[in-house]
Amino acid sequence: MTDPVLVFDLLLAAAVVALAVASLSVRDLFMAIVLFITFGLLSALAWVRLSAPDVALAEAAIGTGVTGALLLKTLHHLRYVTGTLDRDPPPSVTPATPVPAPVIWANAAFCGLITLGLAAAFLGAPQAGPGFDPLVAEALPASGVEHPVTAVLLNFRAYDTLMEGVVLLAAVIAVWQIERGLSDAPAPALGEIFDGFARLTLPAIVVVGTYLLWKGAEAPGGAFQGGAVLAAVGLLLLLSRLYVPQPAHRGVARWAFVLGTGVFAGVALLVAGGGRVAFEYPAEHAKTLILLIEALVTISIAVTLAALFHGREPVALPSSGGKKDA
Amino acid sequence: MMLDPLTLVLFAPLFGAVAAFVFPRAAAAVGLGAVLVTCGAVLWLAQQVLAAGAVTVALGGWEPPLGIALRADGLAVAMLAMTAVVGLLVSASALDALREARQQQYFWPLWLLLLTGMNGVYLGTDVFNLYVMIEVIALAAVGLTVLSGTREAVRAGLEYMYASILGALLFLLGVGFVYLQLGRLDFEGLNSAEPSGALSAALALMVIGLLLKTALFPLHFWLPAAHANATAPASALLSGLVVKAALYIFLRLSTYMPLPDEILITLIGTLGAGAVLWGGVQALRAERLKLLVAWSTVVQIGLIFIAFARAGQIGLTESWKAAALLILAHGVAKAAMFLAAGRIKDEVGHDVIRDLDRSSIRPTLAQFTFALAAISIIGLPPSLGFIGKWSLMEGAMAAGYWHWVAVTMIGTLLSVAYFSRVFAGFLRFDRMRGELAEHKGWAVADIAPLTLALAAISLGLMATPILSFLELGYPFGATP
Amino acid sequence: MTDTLTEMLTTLNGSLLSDAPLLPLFILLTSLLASPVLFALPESAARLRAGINLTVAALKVALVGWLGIKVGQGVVYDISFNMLPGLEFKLQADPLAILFVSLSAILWLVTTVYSVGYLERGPHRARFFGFFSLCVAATVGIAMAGNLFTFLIFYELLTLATYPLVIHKGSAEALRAGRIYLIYTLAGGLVLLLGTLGLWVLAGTTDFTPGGVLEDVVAENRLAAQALFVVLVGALGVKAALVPFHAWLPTAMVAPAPVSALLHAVAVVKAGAFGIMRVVYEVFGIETAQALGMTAPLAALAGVTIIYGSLRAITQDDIKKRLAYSTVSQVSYITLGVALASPIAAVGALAHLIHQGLMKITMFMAAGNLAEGLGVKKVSEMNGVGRAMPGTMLAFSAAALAMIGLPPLAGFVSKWYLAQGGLDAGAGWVIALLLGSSLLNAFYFLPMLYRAWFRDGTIEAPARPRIGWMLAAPPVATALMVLFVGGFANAPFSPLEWTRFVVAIEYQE
Amino acid sequence: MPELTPALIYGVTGIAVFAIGLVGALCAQDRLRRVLALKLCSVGAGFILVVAAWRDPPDAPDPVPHALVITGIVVMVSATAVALALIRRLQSLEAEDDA
Repeated sequence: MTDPVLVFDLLLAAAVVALAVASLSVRDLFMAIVLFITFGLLSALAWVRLSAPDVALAEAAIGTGVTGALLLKTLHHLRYVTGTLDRDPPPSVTPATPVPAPVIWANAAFCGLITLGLAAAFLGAPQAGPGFDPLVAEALPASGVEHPVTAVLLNFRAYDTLMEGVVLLAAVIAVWQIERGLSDAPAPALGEIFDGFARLTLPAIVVVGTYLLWKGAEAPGGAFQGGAVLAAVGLLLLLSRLYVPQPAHRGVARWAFVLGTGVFAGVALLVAGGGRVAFEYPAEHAKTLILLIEALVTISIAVTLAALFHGREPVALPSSGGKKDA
Repeated sequence: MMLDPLTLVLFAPLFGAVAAFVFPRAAAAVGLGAVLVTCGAVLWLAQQVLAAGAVTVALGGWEPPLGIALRADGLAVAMLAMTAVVGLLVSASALDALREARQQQYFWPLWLLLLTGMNGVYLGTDVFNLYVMIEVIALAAVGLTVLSGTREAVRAGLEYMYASILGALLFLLGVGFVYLQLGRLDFEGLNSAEPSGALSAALALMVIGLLLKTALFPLHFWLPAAHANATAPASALLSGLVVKAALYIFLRLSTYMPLPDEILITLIGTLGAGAVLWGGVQALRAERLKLLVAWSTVVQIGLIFIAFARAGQIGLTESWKAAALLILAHGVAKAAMFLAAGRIKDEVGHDVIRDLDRSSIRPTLAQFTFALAAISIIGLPPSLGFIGKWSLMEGAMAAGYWHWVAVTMIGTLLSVAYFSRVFAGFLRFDRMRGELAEHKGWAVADIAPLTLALAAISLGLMATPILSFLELGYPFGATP
Repeated sequence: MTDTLTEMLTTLNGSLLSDAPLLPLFILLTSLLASPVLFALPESAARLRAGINLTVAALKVALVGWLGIKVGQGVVYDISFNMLPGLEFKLQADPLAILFVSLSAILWLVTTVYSVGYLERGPHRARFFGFFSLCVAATVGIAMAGNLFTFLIFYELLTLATYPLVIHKGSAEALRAGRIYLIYTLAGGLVLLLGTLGLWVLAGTTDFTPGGVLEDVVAENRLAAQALFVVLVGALGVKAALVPFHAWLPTAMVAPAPVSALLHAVAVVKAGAFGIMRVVYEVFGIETAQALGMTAPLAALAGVTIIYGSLRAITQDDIKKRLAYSTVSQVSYITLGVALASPIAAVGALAHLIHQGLMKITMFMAAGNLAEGLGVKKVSEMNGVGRAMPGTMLAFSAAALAMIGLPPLAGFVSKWYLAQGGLDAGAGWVIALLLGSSLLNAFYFLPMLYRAWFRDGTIEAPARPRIGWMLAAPPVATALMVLFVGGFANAPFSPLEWTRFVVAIEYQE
Repeated sequence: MPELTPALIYGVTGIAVFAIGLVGALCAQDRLRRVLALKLCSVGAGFILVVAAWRDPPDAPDPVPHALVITGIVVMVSATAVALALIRRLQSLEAEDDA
């Protein structure tokens, strides 16, 4: 117990749990989201502590950053639609329907059961059990990249990563499909000062994102983190109204969404042959191919995340917004 | 480039989805083409499995546990085939059923992504990969649920989304525990693992997640509204195919990680019985046709779990066959039934059961299709549903589990009762407003559901070859 | 080379034509394949529909005749394939099957003619004839089922095919009757499924074999065998309208006349009675059943049903309802004959399977004619109808007298053998029962005849009844058959002769 | 009492966070808050996987779980985006109906 790092661990853990509880119990939704973002950043910190910088980066950028932005945007939209945007303190936005007591009890029992199972499973599991590390270390030289996480993501388990791209694609298609003909709530806009700030920071962020992507081959960083950072560019562009999606841009946007997945899948298929199976990159081209895929996937992720933030498909709305669509 | 059918089964719908999304105007043509190619690939794969038993491909040339392998055995190919054929016919009917260009434009990419996800599940041998696949399925399925855009559909879609995310997260946590315990994620590793309490807990987590996704009572709460409010082709896909993916993972997992004891099996069977009874009562009370059909899905899921739990004396090595037969039967028949219900709703203009007999328009062929599908779902001979039910009851009876036989029989009677409510609406003529419109059969849109319904019935005659096909590659045998 | 080819062709020719091993399947397929065609025909194609119906029905009679001759010569037909491992779908044409299949083929032809006339301008004719055809296919399947599993398949098909016929009118009353019908018969079907499963699990086979398949099981587990008997006979008793499972039959009277005729004479109740026969003779074996102590209670139940049905018939004013209760009573004669466990009674039972069909179909068609031609639906309205529709009423009278058991008509023959069998089995009470029943039969049929012939009409009889030959001829034809099978009972190929042939097999003499 | 290690501390943290999220997901009435709760669950699951990769001494952690968590994060943001889109759409539809 004297180890100062352990004390830090305990404090961090306590803070994470406390923030989790707080973000669910605080009345004001805006506060809840802010608390959640703090929670996410502290979790990322904990993961850095557990020597998982890639994961921490992804959680901070995507799990917390993009998710937080999405939540805030949605909250803004809800307040706009219900006409409670300017009220202070803001009332709860969804009508609370009372839940019958038996259901609550059943839910509580369900939660208890699962938590018990969790605790039992965790305490029963070996600490630092067996793992892939020796296998990965052995196969790493043949993977074409030096950083093990990137090797796992884009070579050993490239199939998973491809499907992850498919999930993103499914999400953006679903979102476009869901939010049609919405009454056009104005996107939350930034002030003028922030506008200028955005202009200044954008190029810097682009550079950082590209760097992360490049570094992904040998050090923490990679397509997802890079994509997330580039997506931040998109978010800023949208928020500052420097870019307003137009119906005419839809075609390009579609291509951008599918670019990463399409090329990834195409390469996976094309390399097959001559005794090789799908995803089996020829050793001499492995690095090139992986970098190519990573770059395109990064672009797709960035555009997709930005589109997910923007929400509805940019269609020409009837001039009197809020009309019921047929 | 050298193709193998395993990869093609996965990539054909994926490329189809990409193309259908990028070229929205050609979405229907692209989509139908992709589904056709998938059918061909499944056929090719079936041929290989018939010739050589299970087929395996280690993707990227990395053998598990480091890499991910795809594996096709009899059971997997049977599921793929069911999905492809049902999918093809539902696709055909979607050409007519979805009239808005916008619906067409989004239906195809979403449905093809769904198909990618399902094919991935049937071929998958890695639990984390299965997690990603069920998420692909979940997002595409939610998109399809809300395709109609009505308030009820969106509300149901949201509930579905919550349940889906939660189920997937429980599954993911279970995967985490498996990794913590074993340090690997492939089926092979699970199979060779020493049974332990922690592993059982991990399995339990995954199973709960899957039960939530497949809507076993009492985790079925999200299903009826979601399936009842979607457009007809979407309902057919959701009810006929989507719930089967989680069921299939459950079947697979329980082989590789045998359920720890008899009590758990009994519990699952009891939940199945609960589904059969509760779902049956709710179906009796349902006011709308599609809602009734959706509740009947809850009942059928329960029945499949009873089939699974009844175990017989030889345990899972025997009982999975009855479960698999019921899964296939339900997939085909329920798709037919939802499509037919959609056609009836289209023609009559509503689907309120008690007012069906007031309509002077009687879509005869759709009604006939509905009745044929009901024959398989009730489990009357010679349908595949009957064969499945027979296998279930035979096993239960041989093992002396009379209570499971009794539950099955009660469930069957309930299903007769709730379906006969619908038939009365079809066949009563003295409450009609106005003259009976002349026989309006033979609409082209009726052909797809009719084909499915006839298949559900006639497949019962082919049960023996189906069973021997299912056993190819020893999916659940002594040498997995 | 040419020789081999010729030889092959000869063999093929021989197997296809002279032996035609698939003949039972063809007979089944005639009506099974006609059904979708009939469904698909547009409502207006009445002539084409009638043509197809009659052609197929006539073809079936011819095929059945051929089959009968072949079986009489000792040819064995057996078609089977595996539905589940070890569990076969099996068609066979044993003499018992021939008996039932001939009845259904001939009466289908007659009823088809009648239905075409009856439904001339009615609604939903495509649907009607489609299901009608399916219903006959099911009956043929029941007749030729080679094991209980196959029997079950067709038994359920019969339920499904008759339901739309019962509710054909689409009125609230028809639907209520249909619901009762469906609940009774599907529940019965479910219990039969249970019994079939039980048989499969206990005996490892569901084959119909003269002498039964359960000897070993009885030795091992008597109680299970007894339970199985109760389950199977109870399930079949629903369709056979044994008390207390008979309630659906009188309500099902709302069906159109040809449907009622078919239901009572060939299809549903007969399927139940025929099933009881198969189960007692060929699943248990008559000796095993007797040894289990199950035949006596069954005979008693049949006796109760006979008396109960007759008593209820007396109080009915609705003609069809009275006929329906009469069916409840008459069909149990068959069960009685089976349960008496005497070869002579068995002859009576089998003969009655045919005779009752001929008599009852005549009466239902005649009743339909009365309703169609004169609007007479009640016994109390029957005054003087004999003069208005003499042909129909002559047929009706012949059938009624035969039912009562007037020698030498059909009913007399079966009752005679039943009584003889009762004596043979040492059950003297059967004589009393038969006498009592005949008396009751007279009690409810004679007043109808009296009113028809000897009372003056209260209704103004139209100059010419509004029925065509397609309605008038069929009851007359079946009435003639009633006369024939009674009068020439001992002629070769008469039902009675064939019955003796069957009984010799079942009793393994 | 097991030895207090970072793995234990953060493992228990992960379970606690998951449990809190679970309660929220099942019992919260506000739609947005339920999404938040589900996101907490996902972070909890992430903790377990990261802990599974943790090695002592911490120089060479297992990269596979890290890759899995990254995949999980991306999957979760997709699901969240869809859920939020549904919430926005539903709110608009309800507002239209009320109007």
